[in-house]
Amino acid sequence: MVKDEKLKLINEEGTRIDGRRPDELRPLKIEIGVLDKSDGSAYVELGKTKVFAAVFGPREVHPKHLALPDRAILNCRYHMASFSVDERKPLGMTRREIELSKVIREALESVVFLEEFPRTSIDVYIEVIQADGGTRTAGLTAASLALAEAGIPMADLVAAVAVGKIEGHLVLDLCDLEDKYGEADMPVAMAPRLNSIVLLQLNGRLAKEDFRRALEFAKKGITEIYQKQREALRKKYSGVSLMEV
Amino acid sequence: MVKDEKLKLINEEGTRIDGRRPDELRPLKIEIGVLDKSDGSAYVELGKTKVFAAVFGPREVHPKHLALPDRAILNCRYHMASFSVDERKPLGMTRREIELSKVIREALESVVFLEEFPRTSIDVYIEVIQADGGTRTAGLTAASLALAEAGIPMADLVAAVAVGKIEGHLVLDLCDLEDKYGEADMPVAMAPRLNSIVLLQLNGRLAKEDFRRALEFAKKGITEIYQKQREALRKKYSGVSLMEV
Amino acid sequence: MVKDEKLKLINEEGTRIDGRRPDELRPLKIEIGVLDKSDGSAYVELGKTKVFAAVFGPREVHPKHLALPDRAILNCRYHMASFSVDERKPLGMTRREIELSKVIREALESVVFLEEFPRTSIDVYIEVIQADGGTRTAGLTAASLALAEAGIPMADLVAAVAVGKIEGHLVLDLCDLEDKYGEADMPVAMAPRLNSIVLLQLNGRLAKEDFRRALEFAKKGITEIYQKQREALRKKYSGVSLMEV
Amino acid sequence: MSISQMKKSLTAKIVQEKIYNLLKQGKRLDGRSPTDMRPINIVTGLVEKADGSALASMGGTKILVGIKAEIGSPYSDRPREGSFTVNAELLPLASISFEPGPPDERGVELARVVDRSIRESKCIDLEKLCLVEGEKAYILFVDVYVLDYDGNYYDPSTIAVLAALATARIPKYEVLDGKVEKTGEYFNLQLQSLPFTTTFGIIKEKFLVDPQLEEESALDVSIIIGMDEKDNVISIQKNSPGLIPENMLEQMIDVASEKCKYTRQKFCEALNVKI
Amino acid sequence: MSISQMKKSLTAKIVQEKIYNLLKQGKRLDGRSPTDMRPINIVTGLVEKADGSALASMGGTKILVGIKAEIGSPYSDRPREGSFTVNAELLPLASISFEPGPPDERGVELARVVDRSIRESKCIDLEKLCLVEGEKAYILFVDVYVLDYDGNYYDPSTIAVLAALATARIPKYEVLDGKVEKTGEYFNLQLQSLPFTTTFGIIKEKFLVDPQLEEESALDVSIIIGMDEKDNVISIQKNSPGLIPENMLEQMIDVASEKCKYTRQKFCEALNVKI
Amino acid sequence: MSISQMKKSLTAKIVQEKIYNLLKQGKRLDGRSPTDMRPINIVTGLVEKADGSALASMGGTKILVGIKAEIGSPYSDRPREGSFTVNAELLPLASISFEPGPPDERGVELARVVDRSIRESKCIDLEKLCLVEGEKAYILFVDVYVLDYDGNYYDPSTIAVLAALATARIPKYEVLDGKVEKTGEYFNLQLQSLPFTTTFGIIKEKFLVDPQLEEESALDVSIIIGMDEKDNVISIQKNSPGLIPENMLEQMIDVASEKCKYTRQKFCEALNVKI
Repeated sequence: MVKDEKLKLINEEGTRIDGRRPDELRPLKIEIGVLDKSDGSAYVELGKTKVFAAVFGPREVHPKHLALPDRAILNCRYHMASFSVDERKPLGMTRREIELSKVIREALESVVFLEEFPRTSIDVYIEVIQADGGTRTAGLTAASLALAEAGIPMADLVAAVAVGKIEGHLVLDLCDLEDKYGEADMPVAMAPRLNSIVLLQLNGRLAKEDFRRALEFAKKGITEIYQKQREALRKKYSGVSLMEV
Repeated sequence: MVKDEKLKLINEEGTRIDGRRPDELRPLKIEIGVLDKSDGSAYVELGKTKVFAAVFGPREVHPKHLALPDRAILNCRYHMASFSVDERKPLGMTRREIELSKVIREALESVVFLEEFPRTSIDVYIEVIQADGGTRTAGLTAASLALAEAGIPMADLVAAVAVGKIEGHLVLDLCDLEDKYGEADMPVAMAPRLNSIVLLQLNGRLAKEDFRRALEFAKKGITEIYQKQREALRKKYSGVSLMEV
Repeated sequence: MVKDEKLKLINEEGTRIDGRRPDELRPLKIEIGVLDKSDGSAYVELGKTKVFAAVFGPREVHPKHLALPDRAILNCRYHMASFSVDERKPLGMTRREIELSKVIREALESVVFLEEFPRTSIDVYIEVIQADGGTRTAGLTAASLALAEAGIPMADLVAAVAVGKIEGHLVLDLCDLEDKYGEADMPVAMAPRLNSIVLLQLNGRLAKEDFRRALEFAKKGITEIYQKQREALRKKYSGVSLMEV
Repeated sequence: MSISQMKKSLTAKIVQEKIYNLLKQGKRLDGRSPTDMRPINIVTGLVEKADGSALASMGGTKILVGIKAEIGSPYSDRPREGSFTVNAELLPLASISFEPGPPDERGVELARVVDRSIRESKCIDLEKLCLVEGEKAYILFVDVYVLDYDGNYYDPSTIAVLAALATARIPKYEVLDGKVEKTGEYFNLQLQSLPFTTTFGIIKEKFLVDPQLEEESALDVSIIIGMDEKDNVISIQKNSPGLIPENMLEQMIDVASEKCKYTRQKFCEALNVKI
Repeated sequence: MSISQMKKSLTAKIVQEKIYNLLKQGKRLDGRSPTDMRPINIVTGLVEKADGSALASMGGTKILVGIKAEIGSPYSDRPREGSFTVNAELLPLASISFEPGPPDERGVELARVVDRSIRESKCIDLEKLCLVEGEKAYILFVDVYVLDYDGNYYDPSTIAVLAALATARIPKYEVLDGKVEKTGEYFNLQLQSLPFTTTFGIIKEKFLVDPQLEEESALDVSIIIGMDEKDNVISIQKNSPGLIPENMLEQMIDVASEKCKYTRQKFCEALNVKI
Repeated sequence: MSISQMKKSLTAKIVQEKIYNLLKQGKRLDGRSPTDMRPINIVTGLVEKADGSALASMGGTKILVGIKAEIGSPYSDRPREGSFTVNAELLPLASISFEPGPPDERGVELARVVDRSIRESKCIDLEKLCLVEGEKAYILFVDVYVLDYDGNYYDPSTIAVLAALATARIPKYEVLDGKVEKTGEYFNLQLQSLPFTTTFGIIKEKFLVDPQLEEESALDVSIIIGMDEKDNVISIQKNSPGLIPENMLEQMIDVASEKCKYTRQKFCEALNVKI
């Protein structure tokens, strides 16, 4: 995308187009148990990025010969609604969706105790209904909560956010415009309690020296999100739900 | 389709473009046992609408895990030859063909004693070689005869026809032009001996008051078709065949 | 393709565009065991036509219900790299590739002792990396060597070449230009020791009287290729390899 | 190839017996009367990137619809009209019985039944969607996603589609020197009709409307009837195997007329529209 | 990926022995001599919506072919020619061994072998199918459906295609002010050649032509040979696994020449055409 | 739908233990040190029909890349630029674990990771690939085939792509009277950057680079880091399940910087290019 020359993503005081500071998350809304027919589900809104996740399982594998004798299979589909993006996405899975389904699945496999459910499958579905940057990380944040609600044992929750660079400044939680016209976009997912990375990708140019600081930004965001995840779980289990359709 | 303003589908005396009265069927030709390699087959011509149907089964299900322990599976494919329509139909199944395969299958499931053949499948194939309106109903009429020839027990034969509205008049057995430029098209299939509807769809606008009369029209057509089906079966089993290719 | 009028494929002395005589093969290069991870592999270069073949098996069939109780299944995929032809070939199998996979497989099935490996599959993969005429025959020549290297017992090696007619002259081993602008192209594969044809196709017009002579030409080429195949196998098993990547 | 999926197990038969006994007393599992619908909820505009969007629920069944307008060519036999396309996906997160992958026959049927109601009622004025006769016109992509499936996705899908259409703000385009460009303004679709559907389930000689999931699996047969505000029947779809006694139809048409009116009223209240 | 389907069972071996013993006496299961073909029947014009159509049978094998002409662009390397495309489907109603779905390798092979005969014999004058050089030309879609399969679908497919082509009435188009429109007139294709094929089956050192289904499953190997009216070989396809002794080929070419002449004669009689 | 394939068997655990014990002594199965790469070999130009081609190997892993240029339309939001597309296929002849058919998630991931390095490093000057602003531009099709797979296809794929790009001779086109035609001349792409990747494998608290196949199956987790000649990180992809201790990352970035430099040097030597 050719950036309009007048477009300033961040001003001299470090204020971003939507008024945020460089290390500030967009407003985050988390709901658990929003879809009745799945075993666990969650809805995450991060600014205008809106994502549902639902989990089925552990359940029998069909056909049976695909089952693994010593552990569960984890399946994952990350999918975007056709109208979630500026230009209508055609039906069917794009190559991007196929790749993201893989890295998200691998992030979840890093924390789920799969060996507790041999010969079964655990199916994770992520539906992006609006994409304004950070959909894979919001999807992962939601999926991890859906797994928790489904009672699937995990070593830790996964919390995720993107960090990036725009006009020379490191920033946390890029929106779509910042992603498109910025210099770098680095989605990070962690199992915070384990101090471990479960998803890491980078798109763009980041000077070697910036890498450490970018990771610090990400950790700050992840800590906040993790906090809110735990709060939402607590609230859920104390019986209060917010979402009304 | 924008109708040419001069096109009159029906005149003041109630005569239609092909000279029929409102409640008159097109010439109907029925042949049973036209395809040797299937277990049962039939050919139906209704005006220029020309349809083959063939049945295989009951036979073993492959792969086996798809079989049902207490009944047969009924499969159905309604398919149009690429040259059967005005504009060449591309290869592969259209969404229309997928939908019609479903409603035709469900109509047949309504009368076939599936529970008599557990763990097997009965496969019904309908090939439309020329489409001039009423292909799903002609296909169903043919499929029901093919099932009969294959010796599959049924509660009744299925006889089917479309009824509709053109320029304010209810008419029986719409041809393609009447379907395209008319106000409503309602395909109806019945198990006449059971006084029951097995397929019913409607496309178009039909005043609530017209519905009963439309159904009466359909029943009249269905009774005639049912008669001819039984005649054809009788003729078949008295050893006379008409079709020569 | 409309042939440029000035293009002469063969001159009065019987010399072809690349300087060959009518019954002369292009330079042939054969390497065995070029791909480490398969059970057998070969690389064949015939002029600018360059082909890899690799074999896996005999191995277990998945899913198991596809296995045959009395013999091995032979699978074959003939595939061209997108950049192997003048106009980039789109991804996915073309109808031509599907047909050639079938006739190549059938040629190999004619000589492999499949009944020695019941309930297994033998998988043959041919990758054309550059196509300058005669890719199916070069592929077959390579596949037969890959099978030999994999230790699959065969009644004979298969050697193959195309013969054709250009500007009224019979010629051996057509290059792409000769194939495109010539009158006939006849790929032939033989099990030479058995004096038998295992693949035969014809595209073009060949007067009935020419057929015998065309077959003689093919046999001459096949004899040469068969010789080189055996040499390559001997060299392979005496431990000398030429290819260096 | 369409494959039969009817598998009425013993459990289903017991459930059916139970529901039938309730029906004979005019009752249902969840306390509704046979012709009561579940509560309808509609939220519009939650997908700002869509040109129109709505999330509609009928009881526990939730449907998300989004609309995107694009500029394309009119059909050659309708040079003065724009067009629309309905797609439907039964998302795997909505039900254990939905699989990921391209729409199966149920998804195709849903899309085509919804399409039929919209098309035959002429609720969208397609002539207003033409930009340059025979050359440029708006194409509306109406995408329906079943998000949570507790029976009967037909009726709420039509509601969600109409809500998204009714509240859509379509970007205006103009043609300047042969180039199509956005003007920065928007227009509303101004629907010309509000066609709703009513889904019926039949058990023996009794019927009910808007079956929830448990009821759905116990039905002998089901049928969807769509009607517009002038009491025209504008779509019918028998969507399951089974026999419908011919003499039940007229009565169901009468109930459909009443239920579609009810739905229309709820719809107009929710969207604050006059009929 | 092409997957081997050869499964010669014990039963097949017994049938083979029986057929072989008959062949040695110059006989066959259905009373034919080894080089007799089954009766050929041709009906044309039964699909009025097609621009050409034919139903041809050879014994119990029935093939339906339809032709549709459309206007498109010529290939850039053949600006002065129209084009044609052959597709073939082995319909599942024709045989227990055909599956619904996109053409498998057998359907693809059938289409390509038929295409090859038509193309290499130059029976269609492609230059007559050009409307505006480099811009507009007729494209003929030739669709072949196997309706009933009792062995050897190759030879009757070519017959049906030629019958549909020979009797086709193609709508004439003209270009007026850059727009392509039908004139209301029609033209015939005036075939320039009549190429037919003969299918051979080999058992041990014997061969037969036009195998019916029971014979087909008992063959060691089979091959199709196409020839035009000038005794040119215009297509060959060995279409099964197995060894063909090299010294049998020439004799088969001679028989093919004779059989294709016979087929051509039957064809011309049926269509009332002079050769 | 992406399906988990991680199946660490008992054997794998024994191999892991063995590799881990070696790593603790700074050793590996094939004698390399943990940060040694396998030998790199590059052959260019072996596919003369491609506009650029290269066969690169890293130890036993062999990658074939070909480039074809076509003329198409620029993207509407980048009217002054040409474009490129990377596809990758894990050919079934390369490994018993690759299946024929359209690219699975591994093939898609490989293509996208290679694409990312090329795109983000801006090594191709896309503005030079524009012919007529907003109308005609070169499109480069970069097709990657894994021919022989002995672990780590990422690093040699990037090498092969850069070698094919660096040695490509693209046919020049010109626009004459609205028609696009070849001039008969050629031009080079003149790469603006040489971004390479380094693949890391982690076992417990140890890591190694460029895992071969046996190592690969024993890793806890792996990650690919791409860097350009200015020490910018230009792509990262964690491409397997597993935990990466956050404090290992910085060290890996340092090693990646060094290894990418090493690869760049080998590349320039092989192609006789100055950095």
